[in-house]
This record gives sequence, structure tokens and C-alpha cells, in this order.
Amino acid sequence: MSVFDRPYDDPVRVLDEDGAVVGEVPDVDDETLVDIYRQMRLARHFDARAVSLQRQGRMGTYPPLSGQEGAQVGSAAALGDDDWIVPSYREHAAGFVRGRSLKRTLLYWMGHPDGNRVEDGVNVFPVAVPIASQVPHATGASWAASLRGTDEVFCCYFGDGATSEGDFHEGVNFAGVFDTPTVFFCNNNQWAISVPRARQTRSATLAQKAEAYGIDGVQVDGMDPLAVYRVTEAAVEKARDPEADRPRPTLIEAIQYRFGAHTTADDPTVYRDDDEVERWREKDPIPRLEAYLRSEGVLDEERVAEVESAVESRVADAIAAAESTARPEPRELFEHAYAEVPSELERQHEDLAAVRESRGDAAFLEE
Amino acid sequence: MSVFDRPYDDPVRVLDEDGAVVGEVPDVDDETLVDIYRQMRLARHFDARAVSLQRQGRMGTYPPLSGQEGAQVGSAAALGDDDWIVPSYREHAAGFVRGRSLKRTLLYWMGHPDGNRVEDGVNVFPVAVPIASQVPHATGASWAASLRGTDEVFCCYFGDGATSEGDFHEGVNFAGVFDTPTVFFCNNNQWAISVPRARQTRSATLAQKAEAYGIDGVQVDGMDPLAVYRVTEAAVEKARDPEADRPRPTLIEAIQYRFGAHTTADDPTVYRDDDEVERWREKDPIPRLEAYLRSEGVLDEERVAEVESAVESRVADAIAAAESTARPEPRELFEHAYAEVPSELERQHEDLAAVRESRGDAAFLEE
Amino acid sequence: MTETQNLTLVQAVRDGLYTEMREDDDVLVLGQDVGKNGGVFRATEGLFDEFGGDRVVDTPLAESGIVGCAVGMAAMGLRPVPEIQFSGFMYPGFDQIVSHVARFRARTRGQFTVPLTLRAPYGGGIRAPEHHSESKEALYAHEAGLKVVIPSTPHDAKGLLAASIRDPDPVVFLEPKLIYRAFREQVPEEPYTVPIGEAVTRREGDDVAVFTYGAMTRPTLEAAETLAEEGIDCAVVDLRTVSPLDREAIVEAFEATGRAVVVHEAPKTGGLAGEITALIQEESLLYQEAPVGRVTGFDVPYPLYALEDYYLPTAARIEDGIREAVEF
Amino acid sequence: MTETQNLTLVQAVRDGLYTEMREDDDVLVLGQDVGKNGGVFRATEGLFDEFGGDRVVDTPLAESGIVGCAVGMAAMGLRPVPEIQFSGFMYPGFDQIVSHVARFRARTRGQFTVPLTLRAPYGGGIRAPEHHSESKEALYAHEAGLKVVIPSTPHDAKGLLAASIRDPDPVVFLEPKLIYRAFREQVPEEPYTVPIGEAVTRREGDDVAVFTYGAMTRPTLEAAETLAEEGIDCAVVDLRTVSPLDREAIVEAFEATGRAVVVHEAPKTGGLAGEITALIQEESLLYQEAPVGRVTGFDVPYPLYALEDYYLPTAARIEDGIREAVEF
Ligand SMILES: Cc1ncc(C[n+]2csc(CCOP(=O)(O)OP(=O)(O)O)c2C)c(N)n1
Ligand SMILES: Cc1ncc(C[n+]2csc(CCOP(=O)(O)OP(=O)(O)O)c2C)c(N)n1
Ligand SMILES: [Mg+2]
Ligand SMILES: [Mg+2]
Repeated sequence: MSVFDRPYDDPVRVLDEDGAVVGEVPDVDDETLVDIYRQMRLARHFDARAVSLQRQGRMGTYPPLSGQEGAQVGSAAALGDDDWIVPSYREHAAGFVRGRSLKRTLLYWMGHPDGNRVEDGVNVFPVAVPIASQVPHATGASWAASLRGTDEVFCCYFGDGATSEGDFHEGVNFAGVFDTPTVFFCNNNQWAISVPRARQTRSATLAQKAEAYGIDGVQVDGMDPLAVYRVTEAAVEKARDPEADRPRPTLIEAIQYRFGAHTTADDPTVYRDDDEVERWREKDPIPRLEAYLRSEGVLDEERVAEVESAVESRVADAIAAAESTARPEPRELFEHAYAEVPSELERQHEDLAAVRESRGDAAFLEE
Repeated sequence: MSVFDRPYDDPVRVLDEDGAVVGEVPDVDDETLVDIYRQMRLARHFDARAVSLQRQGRMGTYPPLSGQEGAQVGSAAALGDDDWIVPSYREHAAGFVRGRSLKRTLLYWMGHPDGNRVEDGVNVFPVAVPIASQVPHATGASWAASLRGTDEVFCCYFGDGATSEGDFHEGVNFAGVFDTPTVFFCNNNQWAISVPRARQTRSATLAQKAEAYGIDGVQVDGMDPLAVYRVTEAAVEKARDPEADRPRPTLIEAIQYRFGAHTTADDPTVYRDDDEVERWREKDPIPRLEAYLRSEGVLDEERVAEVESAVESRVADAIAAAESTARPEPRELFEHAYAEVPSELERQHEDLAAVRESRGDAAFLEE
Repeated sequence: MTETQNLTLVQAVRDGLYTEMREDDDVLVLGQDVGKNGGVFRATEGLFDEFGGDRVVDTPLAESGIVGCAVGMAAMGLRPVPEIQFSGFMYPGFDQIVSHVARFRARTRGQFTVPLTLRAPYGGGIRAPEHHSESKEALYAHEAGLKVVIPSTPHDAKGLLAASIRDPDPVVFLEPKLIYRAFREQVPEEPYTVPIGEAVTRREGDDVAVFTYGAMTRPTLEAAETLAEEGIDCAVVDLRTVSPLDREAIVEAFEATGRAVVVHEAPKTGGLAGEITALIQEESLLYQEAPVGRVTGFDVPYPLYALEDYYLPTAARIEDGIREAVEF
Repeated sequence: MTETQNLTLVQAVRDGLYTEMREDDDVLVLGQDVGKNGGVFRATEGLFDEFGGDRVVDTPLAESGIVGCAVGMAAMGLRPVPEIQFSGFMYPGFDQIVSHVARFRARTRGQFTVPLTLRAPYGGGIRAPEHHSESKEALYAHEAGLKVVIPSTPHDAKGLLAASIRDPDPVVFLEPKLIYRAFREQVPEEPYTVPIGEAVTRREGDDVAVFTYGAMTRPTLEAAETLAEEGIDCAVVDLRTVSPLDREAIVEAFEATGRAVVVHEAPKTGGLAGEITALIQEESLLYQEAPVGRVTGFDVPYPLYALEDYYLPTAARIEDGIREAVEF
């Protein structure tokens, strides 16, 4: 029986909150399991350091992801090598899994234009800030892949709030109609800034919105990386190699929680209770998987310590590299608006250059 | 049991194609039934005359509604006196039922600005041409009514194609969240110009899109005016006076067919078969209701003839009135952009007036 | 005597909302995070507690829904004040703004009107993520039926907001977030209005008229002070309303000197500086002693913030632009 | 020898699509009713039969979906040519156009590009229902990263469309539907391009330069002929591309006479005539003998069609505008 044949409000589960097995463990080797663990630890540590960089004024506004590692890593790990992700602004962890560098991720939130480049050969779309606007991109990109007969599947991430936007509706509807190889992965972290899930929509689940598009919809415990892996893997498989009547696209609602603020500019204590946060912290994906892997003998104290120190030094290196990246040159501003710089824009560049020449950079930059 | 408690693909029915009773006849007096019949005849005749006016160059592009009278008249007749309709561009018949004049409807399609005014005391929103854009208006207007504690219900019309637009999604979703007294009435006439219903969305029914918003969704035979009446009446009742857990808004999918072209600018033979049209013509709402009313003894040859001639003279009078309406004055252009005409716009008006003064209207109007 | 409070611009916005809501029960605010959270910039702080969830409404995340519902409300006689969280997110609601907000009145010869006030924090300079720094007022100024207001001081912010809410026409009210908290000003506690459509002279001067608005008013005044030391005497006119433009004030200030510069942070091509230049030469070519200078953002997508200081007009660029107009 | 066909503008568009699709398998068209129906103006007639449903795609009724999917396709290397049925329905897709189409390249330093060509019939004058007569090219011209092309002849339509489809940058391609079938012209059967960004002089003249584009080219030429009888000799420059503007051509034509008029059907305030005026006085104030005239649509929502003849610039209004510039 397919993992999709279940009530919308019955989330796929594999591990319970203590890491005990309550569902079918995905059929992967130990290294993959350890890798999922490592990636979650990496993301968690990256997140903490990024928040502290912002506090110290070394980085701009940053959207933390702590609590959401299970959903991001579990899903991204289930994709094939040539598959793509189409992220929002919060999927740093999914990006890391797919090969996006920590350094460029930091540079992005430091406002450096190099942060928006993706490493060559890394199949990750640029960050999309306007909510849900990436959904039709994922549909179109996966549609292109299927027109060209490649095997690529596209996994598109967005939040619970995003499901209210017209672009979510239009993008997923097109995917249903054109039967594109797309996985629509909703990180339902219960909040869209201060607006609770219940205020986004009266539908009992987000998964059931799939009904509107004639595609499969399924809930998963988004803080259980193995459950997420399993359901994503099934969705990817179906997208790549559909059964007769089954639509290729899938809507996955991954139930989870952001432990921290919406962004470093947000104060969640204004709109939500500590109690609620505490309740969700008990579902933390990291100790859950760690407990399971320890019980399976795949992890022990030593390997955990290894992971910890490896993660710390990777993040430290990335921060050092990001912070030592040269400031972008002002001419960058003009170079990429068009393939060739139009004459008027060239003139504008010359004007700027002339002011810099005569006044120096002090005329632009506050100390 | 509520009329909404049924599978999405099980349309509410009252009369079969021959006018035989196959469901619960709404509890209304004979005059109401005859009125529904009369209004359908009026709309059908208006439609034929409008198409011919367009052919003769006496009117611009016009969207015919033949075949859709049952849905429009049945629904509009089920509303209370103070309720509102929020139409698209094709709901002339619903407008007539609510008191919109034939003359102004003609003027609208003749491009006369008076066509966009609604008669005083008539609760009809202006025509909305951008598809689905009226859906959030209906939500907002009905929300305003409920904030003010009035009892008004708003019935919003749109097509099958409209369900693909972001505005449909956003508008209905808001209605669910704010539990507004709105009836979302989808005239699923099987085609959005040349795009068939199946190409709009992969969902098996449009009614089931209600799942996405946590509201009731229901299909109805849209060519059965009594079934439409019944389901609309129930939706209005629920909107006005909801049961405990039941959401106030409802999505109604009225299955129907447009017999004619999308508009007079369209040639449907390019994209659909005559056979299909013929099959649907057998469901024509007018003979169906007529057969039922004759079998009930409510209508006879004489009353039918009476209706016919009354309808013909009403339409003829309206055409005469519309065609004898004075051309709008060019100053109209400038008067209503703002409550007060800004100085620059006043100047623009003066410029135009000066050219007319010196050149005469011949400088503007092709013979 | 009028009581005043020493408020920042964003506090004045909040105060304007508060006093208008108190004055008129038909006024309500709706948008993302405007309720309990008080708005991401705190522009609606405390209003939820004061007026309750029916009048201070957290909406789902959908701009077209927000604007479209506000259209329906306004058509029924309410005075909605929808907030779009950042002006860069007005585009998903653009169809509602252009196709409906701007033309409900004209279409129906005044029978249906939608006197809503669409607020959004706007402009750059706060080290924000992508799409959070737009200044595209020209898009709205090109739409007949809309008024477009951009305050530059706390006092004006409250008064213009009140005027906008009371105005029979829909108003796009863009709040320069760079100066949301840049300075304070005495703002009357009681309700008052500042008229829409009237520019104000922030500095008198005989050599050149500089037209600006919003956050650019401050660096422009700064440039004017610097230039004063060199003996160049700038008049600085804060337009406050960019649609309809205060043509009379623009023409008058221009004709007094025969030289002008327009400063805005929006991209140059198709920005309002072009429109203002055109209207000046249309009305006053014979007075013109120099080309009207344009000191504006560049014709590029707004950059990530490491480059925004180069994108935005600075006092130095404004000075140079003015000097060029004076020395022509 | 080159074979030619005698085509209308809309037939030339169709032919341009056809030849580009034949040349390049990556080109595909998508939109409402573009398939079996061949487009509501027949601009895609026969393409469905020729290239099949994978390359000539009828989409659901959702403009943001159409543009947004085209972004995804283009980013993956296809050359989508989305059609929006009328330019008045581009607004629901405006966020995708502004937030993504215009800036994918800049954001990613050229790593991701979206070389799509967004076609839409545009402009007034055909007795169409509401919202079907928009001319809001200024909105797109204000967006850096977009090119905006508006042909006025069948020959240019095919060549500019081919150039747009092959262009590495996204192009908004607006087709003046008033002249879709107004006249025919010999159009080469084989593929060719007309360069984007180059204006063309449609009529030489020594007294005044008149700049226009799209459907207004014809009444402008008509006005020029009438004025010629009075001894007023107009140069008529068809801009063809409104972003980026052919500044060099504009300046040159202007400086030759010192007088100019800009004609467009878009509303005056914030329209491109203002931008063109500003650039002329920026570059060539010392040549200027008269204010640059603007003969444009009025600052009102486009009216229902009974009044559209008064809204649109006519040869008579254009004549008067030119006369004013010449007699100043
Ligand atoms: C179109 C648009 N509107 C508003 C915003 C401002 N905004 C940024 S994040 C956010 C909430 C998003 O909530 P959700 O989709 O649940 O994602 P999450 O942040 O919880 O991951 C809002 C309103 C935006 N970025 N884009
Ligand atoms: C936003 C928008 N896009 C496109 C159009 C052009 N158009 C007019 S009617 C129509 C089809 C509408 O189909 P449907 O919603 O099923 O309504 P119907 O005409 O069948 O009643 C289209 C595409 C439009 N009016 N508005
Ligand atoms: Mg969320
Ligand atoms: Mg339809």
C-alpha cells in the first residue's frame, strides 16, 4: 500500500519523540542515517552561530531554522543526485544537503551579492523571498525537465503561510494539470510570523488542499527525519516513475515548529507562549534520531563527539571565509541587470564612479 | 440531513431532463415558480436579441448566456430581498432577477458609461471583467456586512476557469477564515473560452475545492433551476444563520453548458463538437421547467404565450430605450476619476474641449 | 492648548491610526501581523488591545486577498486601512490596485467608491533582505484614480494619514521606513489633517529648487546645508503627495530660480523625476537656465544590502547634482 | 531572392512564432486559448497542429501561473513565449514579472537567466470591453532588467519578435491590436531579426521631431502629412523599443530641429513622454526652442468604448500638439 493512501490527518511517522520505532524505517544504509544526523547537527550549529553573528552586528536579518532540521534534511536527503530543490528563504539546511556552501549562505544574509550565486553543479534554485512565488517556478522547471525527457524531480519548499497565496494555488494547479515531476513540500511550522496556522485557513489540514488539484496530499511528522525521508522518497519515486493513474506531483505537509524567532528582527514572545515552545521542543528531531541511532549501535559517544567537532569547525571556517570575502565592487550594481549594459546604465555607472573618484567611499558609507 | 452532506460528485437534482421530479421540490409558491420560468424566458430572449444587435453592429462584443439561465435565475431567485450579487460579466439573467435593468445591461455592452451604474436600491455589484477578481470583493463586502451586524448575504458568481486564478483561492480562503456570509457560485459551463474544464484543473470536481478552505462544497445540476434554487437557498440560510460548527460560506458548483459562443467574438466550432452541444441542449433548463409546470397545471398554453409576448415587448422596449440614450459627453471622461477633478486633469479636459471646439467631433469620431 | 507628544514617524503613523479609529467606527486595519504582533515595524502596536480583533485584523498571507477584501469593504461603506508588510509585496495585489481600487469610482460614475488607504513601509537603506527595499511610487502615480502620499516627518505622517483615511478617494500611503525612527517631532495628540496634494518648502533658497520626498528629504537638506557654506542657496521642496503632484508649487519654486534638481531613490528611468522635469519645461521652459537634474536610484534591480549605500542617492551625490544645475 | 508574404501585423507575429519555433526546439508558447483555438486574435493559429500540445500549450486561467511557470522553464534553458490574452490581464502576473522575470539575472550575477518573451495584445481603439484596452508600457519600462518592445508594422513585428525570443534578456512584447489587421506589408518568409533598442525614422522632416510607437505611429504620420500641406515638416521617429530607449536616436532627431512632440496613448502623467522629455532636456537643453509637447491619453481610467475615441490621441490632437511646438 502506498504511503499516500491514508487520511490527511494521519501523519506518516517512523520514530516517536523518544526515538523508538513506530513505523517503517526507510531502507537506507547506516552512512545515510549518520549523514542525516550530521546534517541536522550542522544546521543547528550554523543556525546558532548565524543568530549570534546577527546579534553582534556582523550579519543582517537572518531567519533561523532550529526545530525544522528534520523536515529539511530528511527531505533533501531523499532526493536523487540530479534532482533540484526550489527553496524559500529558510531552507539553509536543505541547501547544505544539496551542496550549497555555508559560506555563500552566510554571504547572502550578509547582503553580499555572491550569496545569491549557487555553486556550479549544485541543483538549487536561488532563494525566493516573496512568499510562494517560487511555487510556479518549481512547476515550470520540472515541466521543462519532463518536456526534455530528463529524469529530474523538483522539490519545492514553502511555509504554512505560503499556502494562502495565489501563487501556491496557481503553481500547484498547473502541476496537477501538466502532471509535472514536482514535490511540493510545505514546512508547516505552525506560524507565519505572528499568524498561527489556524488563522491561515479553515481547512483542517494543509495536506487536504491537494484535493483541489487532484494530486496526492499527505501529512508527515516533520520533526521525524526518517518519516520525512520516507514520504519524500515515495513522492520522488512517483514523480519520476508514476503509476498509471497516480498523479506525479505530491503535496507534503510536514508538521513541525520553529523553535526560534521568525527572523532575528522578530520577537515571538509577543504572540506565542513559552509553554507551546516547550511542548514542541520535546519533539526535537536531533535527539530523536540520535537516540534511535545509538540504540541501533550506529552512533556512540565517540562518533557523536566527532560529528560535533567536525560541525563546529566547518561552521567556523565558513564564517571566517565569509567575513574575509572582499566587499563587492559598486560596478557589480550595473553589470548584471542585462546581458549587455545599456548605454544609459553605463552612463549612470560613470556618474557613480566620478563621485567616488572625487569624494571617496566615505561619501557613501557610514563609517 | 443537510443538502451539503453528499459526495462532491453527486449533484443535487430536482427535475430530470424531461421535467420529471427526481428530488425534493423547493417549498415555494406557484408565482415564484412561474417567475423563475418567466425570468429564464426573458434572459433567453434578451440573449438572442443581444447577439443579433452585435451582428448588426449595433452593440459591441457581448457574452451570451443561453443554456445558463437555470443556474443564474434559480440562484438569484433564492436570495433574500436585501442580499447582494457580485457578478462576473455573464450574469445578465441573475442581474435582471435582482432588479438590474435590461436597458443598462445593454448600455454596458454598447460601451456606454451609464451601463456600469446600478439602479438605486438594487443590490448588484458592478460587472467584473478580470476573471475571479470579484471573489475577494464578495468576501470583503459580506465581511463588512457581518461586522456591521446586517443580515445581508452575498452571492458571488464566477466561471469554471476562474477557479484557477489566485484571486479565487485568496478570496474563498479569507471567507473561510473570517466565516463570512458568502455564497460562492461557480457557473461551471465546461469551457473557459476554448479551454475545457478538464484542462483547468486535475481535481475531479470543482466542488471539492471547498476542502482547501474548510467550507462546504456541493455540486448541483445547474440546468435544473429548482435544484439550483434549493441548494442556493440552503447556502443562504446557512450564511445568514449558521449552525454551530458549520461554516457560513459555501462553494456551489453548478454544472451547466453555454450553448453559444464565449462572446460574439468567439467561434466555438474551432474547439468543440456540435455533438457535445447537442447533448447538452437536451438538458435545456427552460423546457424542463416548463414541462414540470405544465404537468403541475401551473402553466398552460395561454400563460406560456403571455409570458412570451411580455418578454418580447420588454426586451424590445429596452433596446429602444438603450438605443435612444444620448451619447455620453466627453467631459464624462474626466469627471469621475476622483471625487474632485485635479487641476492637471481639468487642464487636460480643457485641451480636449479646445480641440473639439475648433475641429468639431469629426476630428474624433469615425463616421 | 494642544497637547503634543514627541514621536518618531512610525509612532506618528500609529497615533494617526489610533485617533482615526477612535473618531470613526468605520475605520479598520487589516494585514499580516498587524494584530497581536502590532505590525513588524510596530505601526499598529496596541491597536488590537484597544479596538479588538474585528477592527485590527490579522489576515492570511495573501496580498490580493487583503486588497480585494478591502475593496469589498470600502464599497460597502467601511474605511479599511489595509497594510502591506513591505511595498515590495504590493505586487501580488497589483491587479486589485490597478483594476479595481483605482477605477471603481470612474467605472460607476461615483456610485461605488473605495475610499481605502493602502499603507506600506517603503524604500531602502535599512539593510533589509531582498525585495524589502522597493521604491516604486511611479507605478501608482501612473494610475489615475489613485492618490499617492509619502510623508517625511512625524507631524506630516499623522496628518497626511488622517487626511488619507478621510479622503473620498483611495490613497496609496508609502511610509519611508529608513526614517521610521530616525528622529522625533512634536505631534499633536488630537486628530488633525495635513492636506493631500500640497507640497511644503522645507528650506528657502534663491539659487536652485530641489524637489524631493520621503527619506530623501533628509540627505537633500543636508546637501543644501553643505552647499550653503559654498554660497549655493537651495530651496528644498518636499512634495509629500506624488499624485496628484502639486504642480503650482513646483512651477512657482522653479520659476523663482530657473534651476531645479529632483531627488528620489526610485530608479531613474520612468521615475517621477522625469515627470516633474517634463511638467517644469511644459510650464516654464522660458525660465529654464539649466537642465533639471535628476539624482535618483540607478536603473537596476535593488541590490543586496552590501551595495545599497551605492544605490541610494547620498548627500554627496545630491550636492554634486545640485552643483551641476547651478553651474550649468 | 528572399520570398515574401503579404501579411498583417498579427499574421507577422504568428509567422515570427512559427519560424522561431522551427529554428529552435527550445521555443514554446503557452497561454490561454493559444492551442486549438489559435489565440483569441489568431496569433498562434495553426501552431498547435504544427508543433503539438507540448510546445503550444493551453494553460489554466492564471496569469501568475503562466508567467511563473515560464520563469521556471526559462531558468532551465527553454525559451518560453508566454502569451497574456490582453495586456490588461498582465497585472495578476505582475509580481512574477517585477520580482522574478526582471531580476533573476541581476540577483544571481547572470547565473540564472530567464530569457522569456512575454507577449500581449495591447492598447485601445477596438471597441473592446473594459480592461481590454490598457497601455501601461511605462510600468514595465520602469523595471530594470526588462526590455520592452512595441512594433508598429508587420515587418518589424516579425523581426522584433524573433530578436526578442533570441535575446538573452526577458522582453515584454506588446502588440498594438488596433493595427493587428489594419494593413499588410511584404514580410520575408525566412527568419530575420530587427534589432531591439533601435528606433527608426518613419518620415524625415526639418521642423520638429515627433516620437511615437505602436498604434499611434499611423495617426502621427497622418498628422505629419496634413501639416506638410501647411508647410510644417515633421520628422516621425518610431521608437519600437521603449526600454531601453534609443537615446542616441532621440537626441539626434531632436537636435536637428530643436522641437519635439511625443505621442502615446498611455496616460500622460508618468507615461513615457515625460521620460523622453526629461532625457531630451538633460542632453540637449541648449538646442531646445520649445517645450516638448505631449499628446497622450488622459489621466483617467480607460473608458468604456463609447468614449474611447475621445480618450485616444487622434490625428487632429496630434496636429494641434505639433503646431503648438512649432509655433512656440
Ligand atoms: C508576498 C510576501 N508577502 C509578505 C512577506 C513578508 N513575510 C516574510 S516571511 C512571512 C511569513 C511566512 O510564513 P510561512 O509561509 O509560514 O513561512 P515561515 O516563515 O514560517 O517559514 C511574511 C509575511 C513576503 N516575504 N512575501
Ligand atoms: C484575469 C483575466 N484573464 C483573462 C481574461 C480573458 N478572458 C475573458 S473570459 C475568459 C474565460 C473565462 O472562463 P470561465 O471562468 O469559465 O467563465 P465563462 O466565460 O465560461 O463564463 C478569459 C480567459 C480575463 N477577462 N481576465
Ligand atoms: Mg510558517
Ligand atoms: Mg466557463
